[in-house]
Amino acid sequence: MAELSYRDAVAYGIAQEMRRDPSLVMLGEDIAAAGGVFKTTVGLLDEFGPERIRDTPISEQAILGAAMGAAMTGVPVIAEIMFSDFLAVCWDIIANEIAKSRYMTNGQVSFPLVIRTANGGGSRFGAQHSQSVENWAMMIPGLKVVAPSTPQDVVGLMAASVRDPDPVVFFEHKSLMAGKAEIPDGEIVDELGKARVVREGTDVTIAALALMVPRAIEAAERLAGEGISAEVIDVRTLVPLDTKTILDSAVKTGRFFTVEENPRLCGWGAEVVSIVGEEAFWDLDGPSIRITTPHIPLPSAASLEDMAIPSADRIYKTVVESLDVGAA
Amino acid sequence: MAELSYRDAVAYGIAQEMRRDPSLVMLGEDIAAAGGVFKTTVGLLDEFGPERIRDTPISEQAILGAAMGAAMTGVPVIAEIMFSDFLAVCWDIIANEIAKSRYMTNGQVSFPLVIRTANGGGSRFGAQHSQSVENWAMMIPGLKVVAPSTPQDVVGLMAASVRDPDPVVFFEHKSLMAGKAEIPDGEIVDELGKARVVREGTDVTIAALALMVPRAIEAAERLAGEGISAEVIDVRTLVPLDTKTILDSAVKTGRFFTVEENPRLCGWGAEVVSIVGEEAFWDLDGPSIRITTPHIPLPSAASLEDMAIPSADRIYKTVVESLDVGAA
Amino acid sequence: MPMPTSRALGPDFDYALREPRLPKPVDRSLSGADIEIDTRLGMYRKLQELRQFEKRAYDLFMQNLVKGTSHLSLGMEAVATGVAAAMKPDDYTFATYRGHAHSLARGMEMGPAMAELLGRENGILGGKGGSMHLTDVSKGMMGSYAIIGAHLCIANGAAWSAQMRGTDQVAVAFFGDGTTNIGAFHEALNMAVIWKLPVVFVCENNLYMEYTPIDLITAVKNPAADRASAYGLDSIIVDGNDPDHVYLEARKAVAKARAGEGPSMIEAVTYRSGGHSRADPGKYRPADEVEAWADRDPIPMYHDRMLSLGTPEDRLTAIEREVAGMVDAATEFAKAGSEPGESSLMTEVWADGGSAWRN
Amino acid sequence: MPMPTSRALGPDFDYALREPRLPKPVDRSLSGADIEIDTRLGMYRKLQELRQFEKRAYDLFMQNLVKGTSHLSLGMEAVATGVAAAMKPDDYTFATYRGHAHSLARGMEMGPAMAELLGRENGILGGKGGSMHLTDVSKGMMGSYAIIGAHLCIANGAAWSAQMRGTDQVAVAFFGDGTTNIGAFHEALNMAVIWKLPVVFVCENNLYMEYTPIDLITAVKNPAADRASAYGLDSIIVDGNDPDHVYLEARKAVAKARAGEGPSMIEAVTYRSGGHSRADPGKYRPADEVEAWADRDPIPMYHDRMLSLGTPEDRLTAIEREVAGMVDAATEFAKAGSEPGESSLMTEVWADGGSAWRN
Ligand SMILES: Cc1ncc(C[n+]2csc(CCOP(=O)(O)OP(=O)(O)O)c2C)c(N)n1
Ligand SMILES: Cc1ncc(C[n+]2csc(CCOP(=O)(O)OP(=O)(O)O)c2C)c(N)n1
Ligand SMILES: [Mg+2]
Ligand SMILES: [Mg+2]
Repeated sequence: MAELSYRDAVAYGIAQEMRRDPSLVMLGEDIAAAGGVFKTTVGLLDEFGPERIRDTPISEQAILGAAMGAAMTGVPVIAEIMFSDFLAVCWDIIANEIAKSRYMTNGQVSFPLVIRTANGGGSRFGAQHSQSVENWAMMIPGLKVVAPSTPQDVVGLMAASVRDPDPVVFFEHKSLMAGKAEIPDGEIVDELGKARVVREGTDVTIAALALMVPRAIEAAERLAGEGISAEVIDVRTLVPLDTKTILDSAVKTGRFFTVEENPRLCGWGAEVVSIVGEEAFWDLDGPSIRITTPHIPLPSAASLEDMAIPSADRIYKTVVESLDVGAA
Repeated sequence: MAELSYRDAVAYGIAQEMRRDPSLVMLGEDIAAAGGVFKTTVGLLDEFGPERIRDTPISEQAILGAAMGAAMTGVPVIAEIMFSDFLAVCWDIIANEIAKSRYMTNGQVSFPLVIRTANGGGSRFGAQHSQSVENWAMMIPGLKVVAPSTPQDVVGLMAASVRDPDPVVFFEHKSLMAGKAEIPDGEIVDELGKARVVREGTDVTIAALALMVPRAIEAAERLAGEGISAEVIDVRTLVPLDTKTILDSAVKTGRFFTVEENPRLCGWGAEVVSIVGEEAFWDLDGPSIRITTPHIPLPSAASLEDMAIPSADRIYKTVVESLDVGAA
Repeated sequence: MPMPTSRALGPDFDYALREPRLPKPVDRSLSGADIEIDTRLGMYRKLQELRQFEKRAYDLFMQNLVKGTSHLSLGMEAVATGVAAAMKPDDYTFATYRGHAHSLARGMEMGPAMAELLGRENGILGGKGGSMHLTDVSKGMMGSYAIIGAHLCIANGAAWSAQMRGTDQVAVAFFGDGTTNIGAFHEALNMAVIWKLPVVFVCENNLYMEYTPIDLITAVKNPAADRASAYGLDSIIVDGNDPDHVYLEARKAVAKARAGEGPSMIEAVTYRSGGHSRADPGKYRPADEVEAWADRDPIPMYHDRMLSLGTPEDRLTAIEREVAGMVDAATEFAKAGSEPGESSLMTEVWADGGSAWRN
Repeated sequence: MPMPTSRALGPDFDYALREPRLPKPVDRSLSGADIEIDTRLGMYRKLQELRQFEKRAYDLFMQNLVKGTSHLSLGMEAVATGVAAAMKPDDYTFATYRGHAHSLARGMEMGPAMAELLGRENGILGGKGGSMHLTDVSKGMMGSYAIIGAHLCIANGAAWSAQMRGTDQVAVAFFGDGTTNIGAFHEALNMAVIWKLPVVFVCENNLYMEYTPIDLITAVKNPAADRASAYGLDSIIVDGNDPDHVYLEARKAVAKARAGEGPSMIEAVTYRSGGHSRADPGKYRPADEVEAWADRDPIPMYHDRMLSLGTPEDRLTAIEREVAGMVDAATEFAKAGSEPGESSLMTEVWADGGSAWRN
């Protein structure tokens, strides 16, 4: 057992995989000598050297193009795009090339490739450095999408993503970086496509992702005080999506809620709520509710950003109110 | 009254607005001398001249950057991005700059700007020239999203988009280009945010967009043969979204279906179905069903592409089957 | 609305009225170049394969047997031919939507290629990719990319991989003049140089970006060569209609890359005899320009050069006949293929062969 | 895991161990340049405003009154100062996330600027934008853009608009050395030239792309100047720590643009005395390099030059005092502002002032 921060878990997880597979390489801006702007890659250059840990120019298209070309010719790659907002400057390589090339070539190529990126708000960086864009990635056929909420999941899902033969977009949440937890010794390898019930409950189901998970848990604890038993699911991976765990819970509780940090329209919650609405329709006791960041760019002032992103308090109030309505 | 194809309606609508506003300009690749690769801008150069109708290099970021800078300094602009798939190469300018700058500056700038682009499948062009990406645009706060299904709507919604002071992404569907219809004489100006009930019905509601509208209508006619009365809604604009028309119909029929050309996950249908599920929950007689392109890149072979994109037949069968299930 | 005809309005309105850009005369001295005769015979055969295959493809469009679009290299065959002749079997090739010529030049079989254009299940991509995405990894043909720019960056990746794996493979990326104005071009060139990647960038300058003359929308005269210095590279311009000239420069660039001395960029000036794509009659080009370039067609020129070098006429005729047979066979193979069915629609999104996104 | 300390491993592992890149000596002859004394006094005042404002901003971070991040121009003030002095009030400015200096240089009031850094409702952006997005359209300050590259393209648009409206406005885009390697840079330069846009591109080459030495990741020595020829532009390099040198070249470039003769690109070589952003102690730079550049700080140098030109010491001291007063007032103004509330969260997404996406 060692205590590890979410931040340190990133380098820890990458190092585990780089020791296992000597062909695995990583590239990105300021990731080598500087150890990353979020200090998530500290120590990797020292251990693995400049051939395997590469600093790049500010050329996101060239970064992901290099990653794609290397992956399709047998070299597994981890590429860092510093902030997830910047996926927009290389979106063509991600959405049109990496995601589609295997299908277009009828399986001639595959992409053992992980795109790591710092996602989400809470840092007061404003609209261009705070977005939650997990729905951008979920929307594109051919991409797997992972967003861990704990240090151990960072390590285990990083291993699963690196070992997965398909392209994975791996979202590391800026506001979870400082959080610490105990990590078991030895190799940690998790599995993509498995959600986790982090809190059992019988009255309502709350599905959350990344930073929204601890907030959902906090809300659930307050709800318990009101006699409302909330089950909290950490979705963990959006693609593949563990609909079984989600549907089982929705059927059990009859009331389904999602907590999303991405802006409201066409978020992952809309997808999950639509699936639940279609496949668990006869088991629902009331409308499924999406708790999301409003459909606005993220403001930078602390007071505004805190109002925009779902809080434990907003989750708590929304659940209480909708149950009242349901009852009425 | 003049008969106009959807294709010619584009130039017709742009010309109407350029005559009205001498400051309105347009830029894009091969739009001037060549009249556009889809021949949607034929004649505009001759009438309005090379200062107002500009051929550009293959520099989508520079194209939309120029459009944004001109719009924010008082010159309204129509920019063409040849295929909607190419929005990916300038996604940063669209999603991070154009969409967010008004909010970030607290309203100091605005963007009288229309981004026109050819969207959708049916041309056997394959995965990089056939996508329906209306959900990409809907997902971004700060963008308005329009997708006409008829020649008259092309003209009327083009006028509404050009006159709207906010950025609009205007999707012209490749497979609708050849369709013709009568257009009234004189100025045609429509309104954003108004869906249209194109066929009244009492048993089920089918909401569709662009190419999916005629297919939904065809399916509805076949359903009538089975004694199923289907109401068909042409959503027309995704942002602003006419939830009132959609909810009224869902409440009336109690069974709600969407027909989407975009791939399944996080499509516009998921958003609409989630809204209906939340706000019309107690009025629904069965699960809402999304009929979509599967979550795969689009194949190029005619036989495969036709299987992928929702057909009138698939719509018909899906509705019939789900009503049976509902009844069972 | 008042619609003056373009012609009345002059060259700003109708590019066909602009000054023609004429080809340079053939450099006769190249017949003396140090190139094996077998290499030259091989190039003559390739020229014939590319030309006859694409002429047939064109006929099949006209019969509407090829759906979708298609971008032919008719008139431009010398570039793919000359470069391919300088490459080894395990080198990597990255092409654009205009990639039939490059795919065949690298050894893709004609049958599966033609079948792909027809959208048949026996196509090289099972009908999933189509004309714009021809790929044959078994031949080092790593793909045809239909969105401008990206594949230059991807070619870097293959070169980087070869560098890391310690093989002596070289990656070659073909692209057009218009592609030099998109951002990915700039990012790719810079990265290739700073990492000394074994990659060769080959610009096929056919004077037009689709329907727009390249000089109207490019800040420099030679879209690729005049940018080379921005990356510390030499400016290299070749006659793109002369296989020997292309081959000689490609041989140097490939050798340099193989030796670990980094990337090169070659600008091959050429011309497409037909339209940009299936739909395009190519009316935006001055008639005398089209004519002048037609007279510079690489194939008759190279035919004459082979004769002048002592190759007997019947040897060349035999090659032409063999190729004609290959094209007929390929056409039969393609037509015999069935249309891909339901069973393949949902396959090969993932490495496990499937497309499941949920449990 | 074995973790050798970087220092043991040398310059590939610790950029602070690389050869220092030292500044050129001051060009004394510039004191003789033909620049009005009032212009120079104005520039001295601006240098003081930028320096004192940002030092205060830094103090406020340390007191944790400024949340989020912030990128200072300490040591680089001569660039924004010299260029701004060459511009007219209605010219357009486009800056990066490192935009405090450029905003103030163009006349943004210190109070609302400081209040924005503190995230207050009396901030120039009502707290919605923050440090990285300072904008004041009333001063032609068209925005600070936090994603690399885009704003060069957007500056083209403002210049294009001026060209179409027939005004003589000029657009200026400031950007860093690292920005020259992203695609948008290339697209922007090409379009500016082919359309002869009245735009001036000013590269602030402070030798580092965030934490990485620019020479390690750029194919040419001068990231901007050595690329100018790729767009048919002249290579222009100035001493970015000398306001007079910057002003003289900017004056030429702005005059050229105003005269309708098209764009220019200026590379101003400078150095930031602090870290890249709030979080960065700047440890990746050789100590002697940091020192040498500290000795070339533009402000003491310019102070001496003003004295040598006969400006009485107390005149300069008076300016410094006035500016100190402005900064104190701005700080009070900012601290007095309240945090923005619910009422402004959902405003100004649309031109109607609201954010409704449905009826
Ligand atoms: C990013 C992007 N923009 C636009 C297009 C549409 N398009 C396809 S080919 C082409 C012209 C390319 O010209 P060039 O690079 O000279 O190649 P050529 O077709 O002449 O061989 C354009 C604009 C595209 N495929 N991708
Ligand atoms: C597209 C993009 N990639 C990466 C970043 C992260 N980033 C912010 S500043 C910076 C360094 C920029 O260096 P330079 O252009 O030299 O400007 P400087 O900060 O030195 O003034 C980087 C990489 C970004 N903002 N946008
Ligand atoms: Mg071309
Ligand atoms: Mg810098």
